[in-house]
Amino acid sequence: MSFLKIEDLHLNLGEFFLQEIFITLQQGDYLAVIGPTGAGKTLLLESIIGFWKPDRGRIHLVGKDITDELPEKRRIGIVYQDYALLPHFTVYENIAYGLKKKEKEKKRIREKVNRMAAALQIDHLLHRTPTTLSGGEQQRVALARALIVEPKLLLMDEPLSALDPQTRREARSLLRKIISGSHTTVIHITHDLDDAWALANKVAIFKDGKMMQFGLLQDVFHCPTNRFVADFVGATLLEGKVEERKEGFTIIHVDDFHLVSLDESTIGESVRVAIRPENIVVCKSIPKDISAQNIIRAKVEEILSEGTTCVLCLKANHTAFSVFVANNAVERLDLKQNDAVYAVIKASNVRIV
Amino acid sequence: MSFLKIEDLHLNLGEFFLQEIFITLQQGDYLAVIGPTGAGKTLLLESIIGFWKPDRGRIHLVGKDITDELPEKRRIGIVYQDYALLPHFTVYENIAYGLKKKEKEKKRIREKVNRMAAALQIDHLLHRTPTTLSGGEQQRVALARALIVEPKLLLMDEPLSALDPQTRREARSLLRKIISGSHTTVIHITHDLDDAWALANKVAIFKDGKMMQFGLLQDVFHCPTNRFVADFVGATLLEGKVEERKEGFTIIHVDDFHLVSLDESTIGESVRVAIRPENIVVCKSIPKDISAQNIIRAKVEEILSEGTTCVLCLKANHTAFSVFVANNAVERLDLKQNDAVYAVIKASNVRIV
Amino acid sequence: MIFSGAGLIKPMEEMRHNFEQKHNIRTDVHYGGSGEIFACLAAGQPADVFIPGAEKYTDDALKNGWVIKETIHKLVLHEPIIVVPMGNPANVNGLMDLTRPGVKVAVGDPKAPAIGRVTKQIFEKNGISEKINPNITVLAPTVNQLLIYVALRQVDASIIWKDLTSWAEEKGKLEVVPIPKEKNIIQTIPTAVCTNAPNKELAVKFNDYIASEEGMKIWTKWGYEPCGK
Amino acid sequence: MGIRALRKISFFHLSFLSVTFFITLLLLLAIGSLFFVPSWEDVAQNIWSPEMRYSLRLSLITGFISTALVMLFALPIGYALSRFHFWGKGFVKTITDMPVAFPELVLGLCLLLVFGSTFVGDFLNSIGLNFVFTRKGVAAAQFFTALPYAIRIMKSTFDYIDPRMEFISRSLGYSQFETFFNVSLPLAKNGILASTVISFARCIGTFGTVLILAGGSYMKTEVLPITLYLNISYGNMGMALTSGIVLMVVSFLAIFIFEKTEVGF
Amino acid sequence: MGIRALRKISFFHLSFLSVTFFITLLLLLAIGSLFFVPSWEDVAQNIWSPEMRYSLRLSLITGFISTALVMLFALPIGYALSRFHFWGKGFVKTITDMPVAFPELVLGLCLLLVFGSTFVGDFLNSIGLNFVFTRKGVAAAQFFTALPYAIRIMKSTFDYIDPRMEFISRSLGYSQFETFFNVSLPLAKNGILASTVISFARCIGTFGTVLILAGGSYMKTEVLPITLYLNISYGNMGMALTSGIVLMVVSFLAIFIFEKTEVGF
Ligand SMILES: Nc1ncnc2c1ncn2[C@@H]1O[C@H](COP(=O)(O)OP(=O)(O)OP(=O)(O)O)[C@@H](O)[C@H]1O
Ligand SMILES: Nc1ncnc2c1ncn2[C@@H]1O[C@H](COP(=O)(O)OP(=O)(O)OP(=O)(O)O)[C@@H](O)[C@H]1O
Ligand SMILES: [Mg+2]
Ligand SMILES: [Mg+2]
Repeated sequence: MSFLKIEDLHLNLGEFFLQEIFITLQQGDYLAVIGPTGAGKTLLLESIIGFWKPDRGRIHLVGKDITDELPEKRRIGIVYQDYALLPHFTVYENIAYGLKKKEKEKKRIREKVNRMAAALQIDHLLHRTPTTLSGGEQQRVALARALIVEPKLLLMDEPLSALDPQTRREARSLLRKIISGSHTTVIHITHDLDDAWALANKVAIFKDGKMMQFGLLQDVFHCPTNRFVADFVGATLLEGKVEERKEGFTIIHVDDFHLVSLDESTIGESVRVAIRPENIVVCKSIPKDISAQNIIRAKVEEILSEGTTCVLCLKANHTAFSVFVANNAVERLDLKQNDAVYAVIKASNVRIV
Repeated sequence: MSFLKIEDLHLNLGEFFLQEIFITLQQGDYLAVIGPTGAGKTLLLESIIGFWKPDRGRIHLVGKDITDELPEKRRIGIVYQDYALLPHFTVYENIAYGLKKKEKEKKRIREKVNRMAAALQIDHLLHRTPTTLSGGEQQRVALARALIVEPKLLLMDEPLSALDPQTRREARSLLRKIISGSHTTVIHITHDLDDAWALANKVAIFKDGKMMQFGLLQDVFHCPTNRFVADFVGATLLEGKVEERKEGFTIIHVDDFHLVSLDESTIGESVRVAIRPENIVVCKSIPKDISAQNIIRAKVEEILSEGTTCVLCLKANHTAFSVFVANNAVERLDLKQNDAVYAVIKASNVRIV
Repeated sequence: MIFSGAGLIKPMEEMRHNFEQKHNIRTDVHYGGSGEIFACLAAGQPADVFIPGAEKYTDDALKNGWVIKETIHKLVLHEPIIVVPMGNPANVNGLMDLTRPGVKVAVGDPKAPAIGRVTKQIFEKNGISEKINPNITVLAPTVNQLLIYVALRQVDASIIWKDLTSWAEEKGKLEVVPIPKEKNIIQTIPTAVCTNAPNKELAVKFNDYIASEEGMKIWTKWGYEPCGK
Repeated sequence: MGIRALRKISFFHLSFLSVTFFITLLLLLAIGSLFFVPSWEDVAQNIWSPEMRYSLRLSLITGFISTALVMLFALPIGYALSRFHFWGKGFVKTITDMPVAFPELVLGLCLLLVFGSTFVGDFLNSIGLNFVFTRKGVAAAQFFTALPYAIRIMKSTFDYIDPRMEFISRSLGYSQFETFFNVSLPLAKNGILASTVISFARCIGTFGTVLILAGGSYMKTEVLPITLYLNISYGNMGMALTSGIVLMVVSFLAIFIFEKTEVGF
Repeated sequence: MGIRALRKISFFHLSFLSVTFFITLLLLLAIGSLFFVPSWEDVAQNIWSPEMRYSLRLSLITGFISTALVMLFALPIGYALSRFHFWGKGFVKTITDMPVAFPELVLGLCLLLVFGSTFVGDFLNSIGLNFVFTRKGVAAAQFFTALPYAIRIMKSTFDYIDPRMEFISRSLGYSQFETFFNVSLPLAKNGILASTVISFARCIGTFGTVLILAGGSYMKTEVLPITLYLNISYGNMGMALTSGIVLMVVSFLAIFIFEKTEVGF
């Protein structure tokens, strides 16, 4: 039996429709929901928690239909995008509020709150009221409030967005620890793909109220099923035709070159293959003693610098794809625009979608 | 004459002190303010705009002391961390509100608002009220409201935090365009170092109410003056002693090896050198025909994967430092823990601070 | 349950007390302005005895069939007098002075409080209704207002009941200018038993008691003049 | 509310709604019972009498004028009490609340003492503002009766409005006055509505204050509550109750129309 | 407010403050002038009379009880009117506002008609709740006089509270009742304060309603406004004004203490 099952959810808000959402999660799953702003991610969360009544579709939690259940009966934890701390409570009371409902012993409440606050480095703020906190502090209070009740299902709406990279890394590892310890099932909305990489095992991609793809992290990131998802997760999607199959390899004809993949397919079929930019290695000369099956000659069209990393836009005849490298690599290879390079891709990284 | 001059600003909030802030900006400067959460970044902004009255220190704008000026006389634009949209106005009215004060002609207001909204992709939301918007939509409305009045000084508190990577990139280039066009001076608080890289020419780093370092972007990121800043911007800081100077090179003895730097120093002096992790190239064998002066033998202590990138923790005898590479590089070099590698660093990237 | 005009509270309280002792029962007296207790009757509130401040109310009640005609007794006299603020700023010494131009006079509305009708009649009797009209600053619906206006020096003169003046006179707020008997019209305070009295027997007893010799003694004690004969 | 939240009928809803309907029913019964005392011909006939028309008109005119004045004063005062810190604020708050506690008679007396023959009264007289025994006095009496309510409600309303919203408007270059009109007032809409409803109702309903200050003279300073009282004194219950019914109908219509304009946030 | 914002004295501040102080001064003058009408011996003597002590005690007791009851009803009703959508809501809002517009005499008559000899009255009588001409009636009269104000203020207050705050409490497992007590009420603090102040003041100050429903029985249903009225009616203005002054002092103290408990957000 699945833990959470969302079946054909529809929500009509006049100008915006959330439609045909099907999500099934097992206990312990960690789902990252990503998508451009205004895609309906928050609305999905608010539907699950019971803030909105769906126009169609049912939501089942542990086999029970909770679509019409009162919010207080659902026992779902939530971290809101705008924190939504209770302004008349102190930070301590905010964190302890949910706990008090489950745990009657004062001392144990105090202990737990202190432990959680210390882990999130907000223990010096416990006596303050939320309005005097900075953005990141408020966000961690909201996180603590949701985590401390150890809900079976935890929904988080960009819970780390206001944190600096260091605090965010710490919060991530704390999240991982707590969640794996208590077998919590999590739905985590994020704009930071690193959050997804670091925490999630499943990913759902939203756009304009529709779910574009839902599946295991590896599948979605490596085998995006359509151009939007590919672009969004930064993968390159190429159209091709299966030409040959031999020794477990599938050889695909793509525009101007051939690709070798480990995925199976039938000869003659039109397929799409996905390649992640960080799985492509760029060399200036044909590398020796390398196990990769694909070596493609290409030209550097553009070098986009993004802080400490770079995206190389390459073009092999008419096919464009991008490669992701650290700045140092550009320097080391002494890459310049219009240089000729070789893109090296392992067969296992060429995925038929 | 400097455009903005903050002199010895102090703000005492009982539990939190903002102290000894000195900032000088020229017209057209773009200052990125970074620092861990709760460092006092927002308070700095709120002091400049006039929400808080400083306990000590003065703020000068274009030579005029504005410390005691009424907020409406300062003409400073601001994007708040929590957007602070006016709930009784539509999106259109929110964006047009500040403009109406300057521009009387209805038609021109409408034109300008439409253009700005289109650039930020919120033109389909103009008739809505802010409460019905998603987080990222609200943020873009706040951004539009501040940008449209073309203030001489623009303060922005994490203005891109709620946007997905794609929209964020677009917003950045929009920002760059508008700001360079109107010679706006900007103070931009961010947690995303990429924002700083992409936009800023100056950086200020805050911690616990104090400004740890302030200077040009390159200086701060490449020559952090203390460990905290180094850690925060991800650079490695090493202690050493200047042993020799020849041909414009400074040779520094660091613990177990020597480093060659282009920066000047006097022999015998104890110095600290900073190296950015993306400026270190890792090879498995001593590379040939390379112009870099520093080649250090080291051992791979740990490989930390972060989504599409990796941090390699290296150790040369007793000195630890880290290197930043894309995932593909790890794969290409077939790096494993405890492998012996060579770290290659250009002399120009070894900075004496 | 007795409905009584609020101005009669002092003697009423004493008589009620005595009556309770004598018959060993409890009574309730509900005080209010004559108009208000009349309105309570009109609202159908059961009452036993009805003692308003002027005959007019009893007459009206009789017309509506709320009181029993046979039980109407006239109790005590109610004497109108002229009151002026302390020091008599307009130098009013008699009815005729009220007609002097510039004298501000407050009188009761001729149709509303009992004093209003009486005042009008006095003016008519003395043939000054016409001349006084320009001087009338305010037509008040309640007699209390008249007292207040004079005591607070808002008008130069007014005509009110004599029994209302004791405190203000004593405290030096106002002066009394009596109206000679022949020019005056003296009213009486009536009592009557209500038609739908819940305790008709006792009601009749109380009604008689306050009109009796013994009752009259108490009225006199509080400065009222019996009208009996 | 604009939000279409999940609404499963719960015990909570039921209990709160039943309290609401219980009180509504009780009030309805109380209000309605007055309708059945006078006969209908009586009402029909009285309603077109010149006296009734006069007092209805005066009630409406003075009611509107004094409500407008009340709001004109209550808005800045409520705002000042909510936002500014000044010496003696606690005292000012108490003084502006106090008149609510006064029986109308007392408030009337107080106003009479001030506007009567003191220097204030004399001064006002000299600029043509004579409040004693005049129609202006009716409006003045209503004004002071309703003002304390309006101030208190507006203060409490402004307390609930985030001062940062105002600050934002100022940082966009609007002066404090402009901000007050552009931001504070629109955000206080619901509170302004509440205090306008209460002020208007209080204005047309007040009797004692008007009676003492303005005199309550027949067809001169006669507003509906005075008509009611006068006619009770005349023994003319029909007319009295008719004016009561007119008052009810007027207030029902006024309040109903007002409440319809309400908006959610 | 907790915030220590920049405060440069501006024309805006000055103008709003001067309106505030102007009205305060006027009210102060009005209130104060009453103190100078009676002589001090008179007041001193009257203040200790058994009648005064009785009516002061009764005023306080009934005032507190009815204020408590008013709030007990106004909170759920105000909440229901603000949060729930139900059929006939506009009508209910209007009906609960209406009594504000009634002259006290009319409201008293309405209550007398309902609690008098109708089935409602008979039913209440049978369970020992007799409101006509009793001390219970005093509280009942005060209750119905003050309730409409309290409901209206509470509705407007709840309008300003973000329903999401309540939703959060519910999502943490608290029932709607618990949420109401843990979140809605504390957030409505300032509004509750405003309506309590107004209710209490209205309760101890109302005269006409009490007079008609509970009757002005000497030393029985005699509250301070009734003392005032009865004494004026037989010309004892000294006693009347003393009770007026006592009423002022009581309301001043009560309101002052109440207002001191106020908190900012
Ligand atoms: N009450 C509402 N009425 C109408 N439209 C709404 C309402 N609430 C949200 N929307 C619209 O629904 C869309 C999805 O909103 P949602 O908050 O789910 O976006 P999101 O995916 O969470 O975006 P973000 O990443 O910016 O937070 C938005 O375009 C928004 O404008
Ligand atoms: N009104 C206040 N009273 C007391 N302390 C306050 C108040 N406002 C902010 N602080 C404290 O000052 C510190 C700095 O706050 P600030 O909002 O400037 O942080 P920040 O650098 O913007 O952090 P973030 O990145 O999380 O937004 C915080 O620790 C906060 O708790
Ligand atoms: Mg969202
Ligand atoms: Mg901040």
